[in-house]
Amino acid sequence: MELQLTAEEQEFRAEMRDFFTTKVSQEIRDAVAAGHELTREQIVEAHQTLNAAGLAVPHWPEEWGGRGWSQIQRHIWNEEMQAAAVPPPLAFNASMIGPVIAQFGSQEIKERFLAKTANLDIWWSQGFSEPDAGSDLAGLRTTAVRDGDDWVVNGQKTWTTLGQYGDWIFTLVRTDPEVKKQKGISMLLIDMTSPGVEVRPIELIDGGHEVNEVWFSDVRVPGENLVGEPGQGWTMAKFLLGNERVGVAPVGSTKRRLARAKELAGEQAHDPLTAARIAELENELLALELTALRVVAHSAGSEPHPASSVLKLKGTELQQAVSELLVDLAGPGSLASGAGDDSALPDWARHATPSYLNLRKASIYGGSNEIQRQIISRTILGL
Amino acid sequence: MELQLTAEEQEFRAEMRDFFTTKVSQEIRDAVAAGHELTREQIVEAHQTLNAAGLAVPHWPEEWGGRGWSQIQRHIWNEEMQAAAVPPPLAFNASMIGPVIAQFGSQEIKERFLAKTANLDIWWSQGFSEPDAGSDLAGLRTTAVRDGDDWVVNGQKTWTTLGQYGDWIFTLVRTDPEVKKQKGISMLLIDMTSPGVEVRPIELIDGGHEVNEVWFSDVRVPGENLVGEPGQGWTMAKFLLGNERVGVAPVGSTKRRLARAKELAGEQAHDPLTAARIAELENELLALELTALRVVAHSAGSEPHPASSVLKLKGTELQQAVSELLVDLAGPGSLASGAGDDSALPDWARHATPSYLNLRKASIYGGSNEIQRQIISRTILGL
Amino acid sequence: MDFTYDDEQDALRDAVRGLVGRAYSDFEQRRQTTKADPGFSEKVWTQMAEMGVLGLPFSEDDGGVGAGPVEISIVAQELGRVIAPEPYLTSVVLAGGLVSAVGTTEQRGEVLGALSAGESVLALAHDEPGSRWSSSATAVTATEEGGSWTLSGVKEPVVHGARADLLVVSAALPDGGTGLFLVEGSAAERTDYATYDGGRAAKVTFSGTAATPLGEAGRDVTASIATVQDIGRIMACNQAVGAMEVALRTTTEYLKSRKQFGVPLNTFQALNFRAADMYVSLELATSLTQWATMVLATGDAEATRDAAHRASLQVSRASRHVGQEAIQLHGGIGMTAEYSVGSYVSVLTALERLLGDGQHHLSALAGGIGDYGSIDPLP
Amino acid sequence: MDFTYDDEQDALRDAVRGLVGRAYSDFEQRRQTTKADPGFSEKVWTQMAEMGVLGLPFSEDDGGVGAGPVEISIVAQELGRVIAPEPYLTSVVLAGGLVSAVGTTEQRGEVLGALSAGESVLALAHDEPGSRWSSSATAVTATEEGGSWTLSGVKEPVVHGARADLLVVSAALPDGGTGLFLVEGSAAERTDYATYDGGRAAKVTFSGTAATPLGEAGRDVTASIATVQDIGRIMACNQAVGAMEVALRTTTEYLKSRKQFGVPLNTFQALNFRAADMYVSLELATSLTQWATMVLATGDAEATRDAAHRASLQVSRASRHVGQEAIQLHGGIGMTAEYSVGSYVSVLTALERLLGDGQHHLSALAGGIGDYGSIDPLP
Repeated sequence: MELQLTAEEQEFRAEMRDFFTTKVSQEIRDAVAAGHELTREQIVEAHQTLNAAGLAVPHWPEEWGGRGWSQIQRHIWNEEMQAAAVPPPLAFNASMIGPVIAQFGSQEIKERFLAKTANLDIWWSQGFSEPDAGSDLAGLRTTAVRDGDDWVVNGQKTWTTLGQYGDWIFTLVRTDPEVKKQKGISMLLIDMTSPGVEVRPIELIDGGHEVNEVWFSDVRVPGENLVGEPGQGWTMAKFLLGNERVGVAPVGSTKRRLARAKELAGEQAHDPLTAARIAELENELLALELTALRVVAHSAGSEPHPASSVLKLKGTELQQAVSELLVDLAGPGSLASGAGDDSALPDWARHATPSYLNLRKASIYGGSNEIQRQIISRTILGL
Repeated sequence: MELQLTAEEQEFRAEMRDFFTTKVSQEIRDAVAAGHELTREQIVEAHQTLNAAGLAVPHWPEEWGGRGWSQIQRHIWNEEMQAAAVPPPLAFNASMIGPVIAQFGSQEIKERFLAKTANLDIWWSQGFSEPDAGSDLAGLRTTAVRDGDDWVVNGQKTWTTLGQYGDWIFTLVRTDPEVKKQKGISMLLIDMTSPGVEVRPIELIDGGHEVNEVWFSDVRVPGENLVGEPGQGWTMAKFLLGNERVGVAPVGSTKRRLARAKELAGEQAHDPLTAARIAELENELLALELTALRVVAHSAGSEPHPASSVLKLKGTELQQAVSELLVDLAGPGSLASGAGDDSALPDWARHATPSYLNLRKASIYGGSNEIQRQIISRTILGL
Repeated sequence: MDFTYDDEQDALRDAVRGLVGRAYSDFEQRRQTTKADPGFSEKVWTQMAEMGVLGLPFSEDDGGVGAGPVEISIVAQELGRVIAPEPYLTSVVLAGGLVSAVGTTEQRGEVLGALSAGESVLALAHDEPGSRWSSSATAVTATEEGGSWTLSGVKEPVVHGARADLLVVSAALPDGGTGLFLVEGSAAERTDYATYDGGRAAKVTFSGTAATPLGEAGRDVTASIATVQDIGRIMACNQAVGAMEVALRTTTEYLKSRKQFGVPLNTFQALNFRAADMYVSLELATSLTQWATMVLATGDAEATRDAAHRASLQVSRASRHVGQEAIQLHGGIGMTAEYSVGSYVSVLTALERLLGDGQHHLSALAGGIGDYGSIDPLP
Repeated sequence: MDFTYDDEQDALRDAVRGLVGRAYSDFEQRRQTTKADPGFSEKVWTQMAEMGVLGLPFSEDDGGVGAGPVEISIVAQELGRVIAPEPYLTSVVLAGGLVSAVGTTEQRGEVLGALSAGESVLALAHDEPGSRWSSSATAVTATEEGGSWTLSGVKEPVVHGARADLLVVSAALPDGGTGLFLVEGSAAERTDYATYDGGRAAKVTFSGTAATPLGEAGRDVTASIATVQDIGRIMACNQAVGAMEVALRTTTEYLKSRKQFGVPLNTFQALNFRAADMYVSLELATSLTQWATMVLATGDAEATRDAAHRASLQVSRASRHVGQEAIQLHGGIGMTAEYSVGSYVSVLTALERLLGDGQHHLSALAGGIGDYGSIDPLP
């Protein structure tokens, strides 16, 4: 039991803090801090700034750009990045398909994709969810049928975040309808410029367009674009979703937003009920951060610690609670969500409610909080 | 839509208020207000005071002492009684077996029991729950086997509240093990002085002895003590538990306790967090009271309004929340639960925690809050 | 004490439900209406006028119908059920309510007559940047010169301020206090924009803009503003109750019909129990809202103030609970603009911010707990 | 940064778990022990002394073992797991801690040596009727005459005050501030009674009772009392974490084994999800408690104050949540004194009231939110 970081860890932290606060575009970081949507160009620029310094995919195998860091180093990297309002490396590339290819792909497919994936030269989209599958991912219906060397894909994916920017999409497809549903699923990489791929925007309740439907009509995909073996898709999906969950408690960014809320609160921070609400949120966030550190310390290998479900569950609840606090601080001015920069109301107050509404998704996507409770009660509590 | 009570209702309310605050023993009312346990004698005295004035069983059929009141009159009666810290008529008599006998019993059994039940000349105990049945009441195992004119009863009941004071016990017993479980149940009245009846106290976590186990070993019960027909027990139980739920939101007594908490809070009531907590509780209690009035207004006949589950659920939550508030107001002095009257700490502070612990039962007994949620989701929401 | 509606009230409900139901019970119609300016249907507004709904609160002498709070609450509930985008609350209840409360006989007849007839849309320009549901104005000031009044300063957000034919504007008076003024919509500088609930609001700038005092010139009407805000709060609660009722029903229907893991969602007890808790929140909020409406009908302003705080607090808690759970129990589809439930949540969120959020009302109530022992809801 | 225990610490845990497990892992033994006076087992106390556990916090010069907060926290967790009734927290951590903090060399050697050896039970007489976890004394006053000190006034509740051989008493000093005094237990008038958590407490009355100043006579030691209270808070959190862990495990085992409606209770998803939420509360509370223990180990009193508030707040929330749900998920049996889980809830309830409830700590934290931007847990 030791609170202190080692001298090396402290040095590492200082290094990260310095990089994130001085080397990443201030304009982009200001946009993140203000809660604005980033453009594709901004996301690519920030990602490539990180990758150039070896900070985009530090958790990958070292031969593909990884850094061989300890868990605590990864944690510090992540927290400092979030604290500095640096947009994290695009998750579809860095946390999802990259690690899957590195773990399950052939040497040929690794060489073809990993460097470009690390540098966001290819923008990946995720093609997992389907309209009738929701939390029951294994019930997916998009089919890939072998035709010569190719696969012919038909079906529909949905909730494809930022799919409008995607160059390629990694998909779970049903390649064998005869076997148990999990066993007939494969992981197929599809060029989104292929004929028959169509991306349709979904408008969300905050008025934004961050998610999409992706339709596949007789899309021909070369056989070499299958990752691993046919039928291995479910294993890869579990591996990938496990990765997703570990980094999913957005502690650093929520802390940053809460600290900002205190500044923005002005006089309201002296109201005892508001002050108590902030203090309680800060305390829960601290408890969450410390829990993340405990989970990090106990995580071994690539299997996610079961307690990472706690991080997802509580992390999204607190993320949502802070966004709700901001709406309340904004008061009547929060109605003016569509006002432009000539508004007499501050930017943050106008953005507060769309952000609050948008973040209702946090407890649904990436394994809903009901799924997390299920994991906790089954895996941890044995119920 | 009309807020005002009619002139008659206002007069009725004044009459009730006057009676409860002047005609019922002040000593008993003080004990109730202080949250002390009442003796058997005190409960009987208060009950008989009410019955002498026709206020113990107003909801019974008029020929057996009922008053033919409107629902709103019954509501006023109940609220004024609680507000005045008058112990309500013993529920086992007034709300449970009395109405069952009046509804289902033969003329003979009515004449034998109803007047004495109304006047608490007979103290009834309830013999429903069993150790292995819990919320699954229909799974009960106590058997009554016909032997000549008698029934011979064997088995065990539990959670028999104030069973130590009981003269008679009304029981659900299995008279036919061959049929579907609900259909083999009958309602049998048993003299607790019969050979083979044994009452064993159960100590609760607050140190009190209000509940008991009741054991039956070859207890002979005359055939005439069966209410209605064999196999009709489940119908009667549902009738009875429905009655139980209607009056089960203890709005008046919780309001009284909350008002008392404000007095006892002293300086602490000026703490903004405490004041907000009290204001929020008051508001929820008001909402609950108004909901009770709405339910009352829409209740027809003897079937409980399904929304009465809301009353039980929220009513017990608020009852518990007010008891928790009192512990918090009592602070470190609340530890002194076993101190006598020579303590330097006030009586209410010493009683706060046992009362809080005891009231954890409120959301378990009489149809747990999980059962209430089940009723709401099934019966009201159709889920 | 009676929580039931009489036959005439039931008939009113049926009529309003029929009207707005035809317009919006298909959610896509509501969505298309809010996408296009002015964010509501002029046709529905006219129909409401024809039905007499817009004139409900105003006396017959003023061109209205002279109905009571219960009738208005029925309209609010029905508008809430389909989250109708028409500015009933802001134009009729608030702006119209203030004209009714402080206008001269002549002003009342003219303005309320046109409002009741659907010929003139009113907006209340009261909120100012940084203000939090106050009853007074500070950022917009009124100046008198030779019997003529002008206004200067910015009001924002002004709900449907750009569409409004006539603005009811609060302003700080030269000798202190807050006055109300009428300004032709076109006389002010207005920047229109959409709000997240599907409505519209505007920044309204006055720069020495000519204005007509509402009622007696120079009189402080802060108390009247506060009273009308209380009425608005109670009607907002009724609207929210209608919206929550449908949000819950939509959710339970979804739970019954949507399958996951091969079974309907209502196979999962944890979800059903959460729906049950939503029902509890809704019932409690409904009770307090109906009660507050009846308190308002007694005409006691002080009791109405208290009741408005109480209903608003309970509805705030319920709106957040029911709204957040409605989306969560739907899952992803609840996040989309094409499906109804998210818009219900947006509207509930906006309704709470219009006239004071839960904490605003809780603070007011917490300050008064020492003034009484317990609350008796029946006078 | 390291959240793991080293081998020696694991060995200490095993030893303590073995000792108190033998005594109390059968809950009936705990129940019988708390029923009979003095409410704990003198035998277990002696065994704890023999194992060196009672002397853990004190320096070897003072007859102790000289271990750190982490070791003491391990003991507290293990006592919490079986809700051992021995007065470790009040006698060793609090009363002993104050002797260690302010006593003279001679007093430390004498008092702490006997305490460590299990020969003398200490009690801290600090709470006064009406006080709320203050660090100072007002109701009991100290008077000096010719170099001799006497105390007057009432302390209540004094945990295990009647059994204590020696009382550490706080008192208002003649020249202001609060001093500490040693008083032979038998020299005070003591009324013993049971407390709802199975323990004992006393009203202790001083009537010109002779007392020995602890440390320098007449010195204000309010700050030392506050510091030792913070240490006590962190150890109370550790004890609560141990108790919650077992309360949760007892609950999940019950859900797995108990049948209703013909199936085990863990067939019901709503119950399982609530157990999952209990786990979340427990994990968060555990994290903050372990962190606070490490902050304490750094020796920074100001940081420890803050950490004690934070851990106490989180543990308060968790204790109520886990405790209340543990009974509810059990149903009726959870209400009975014969079954363990209710006693766990009683102990959790008492632990929170010993040194400050959640709101007490929240208020302290809320007052300081303006002093920093965000919290960095790693120095």
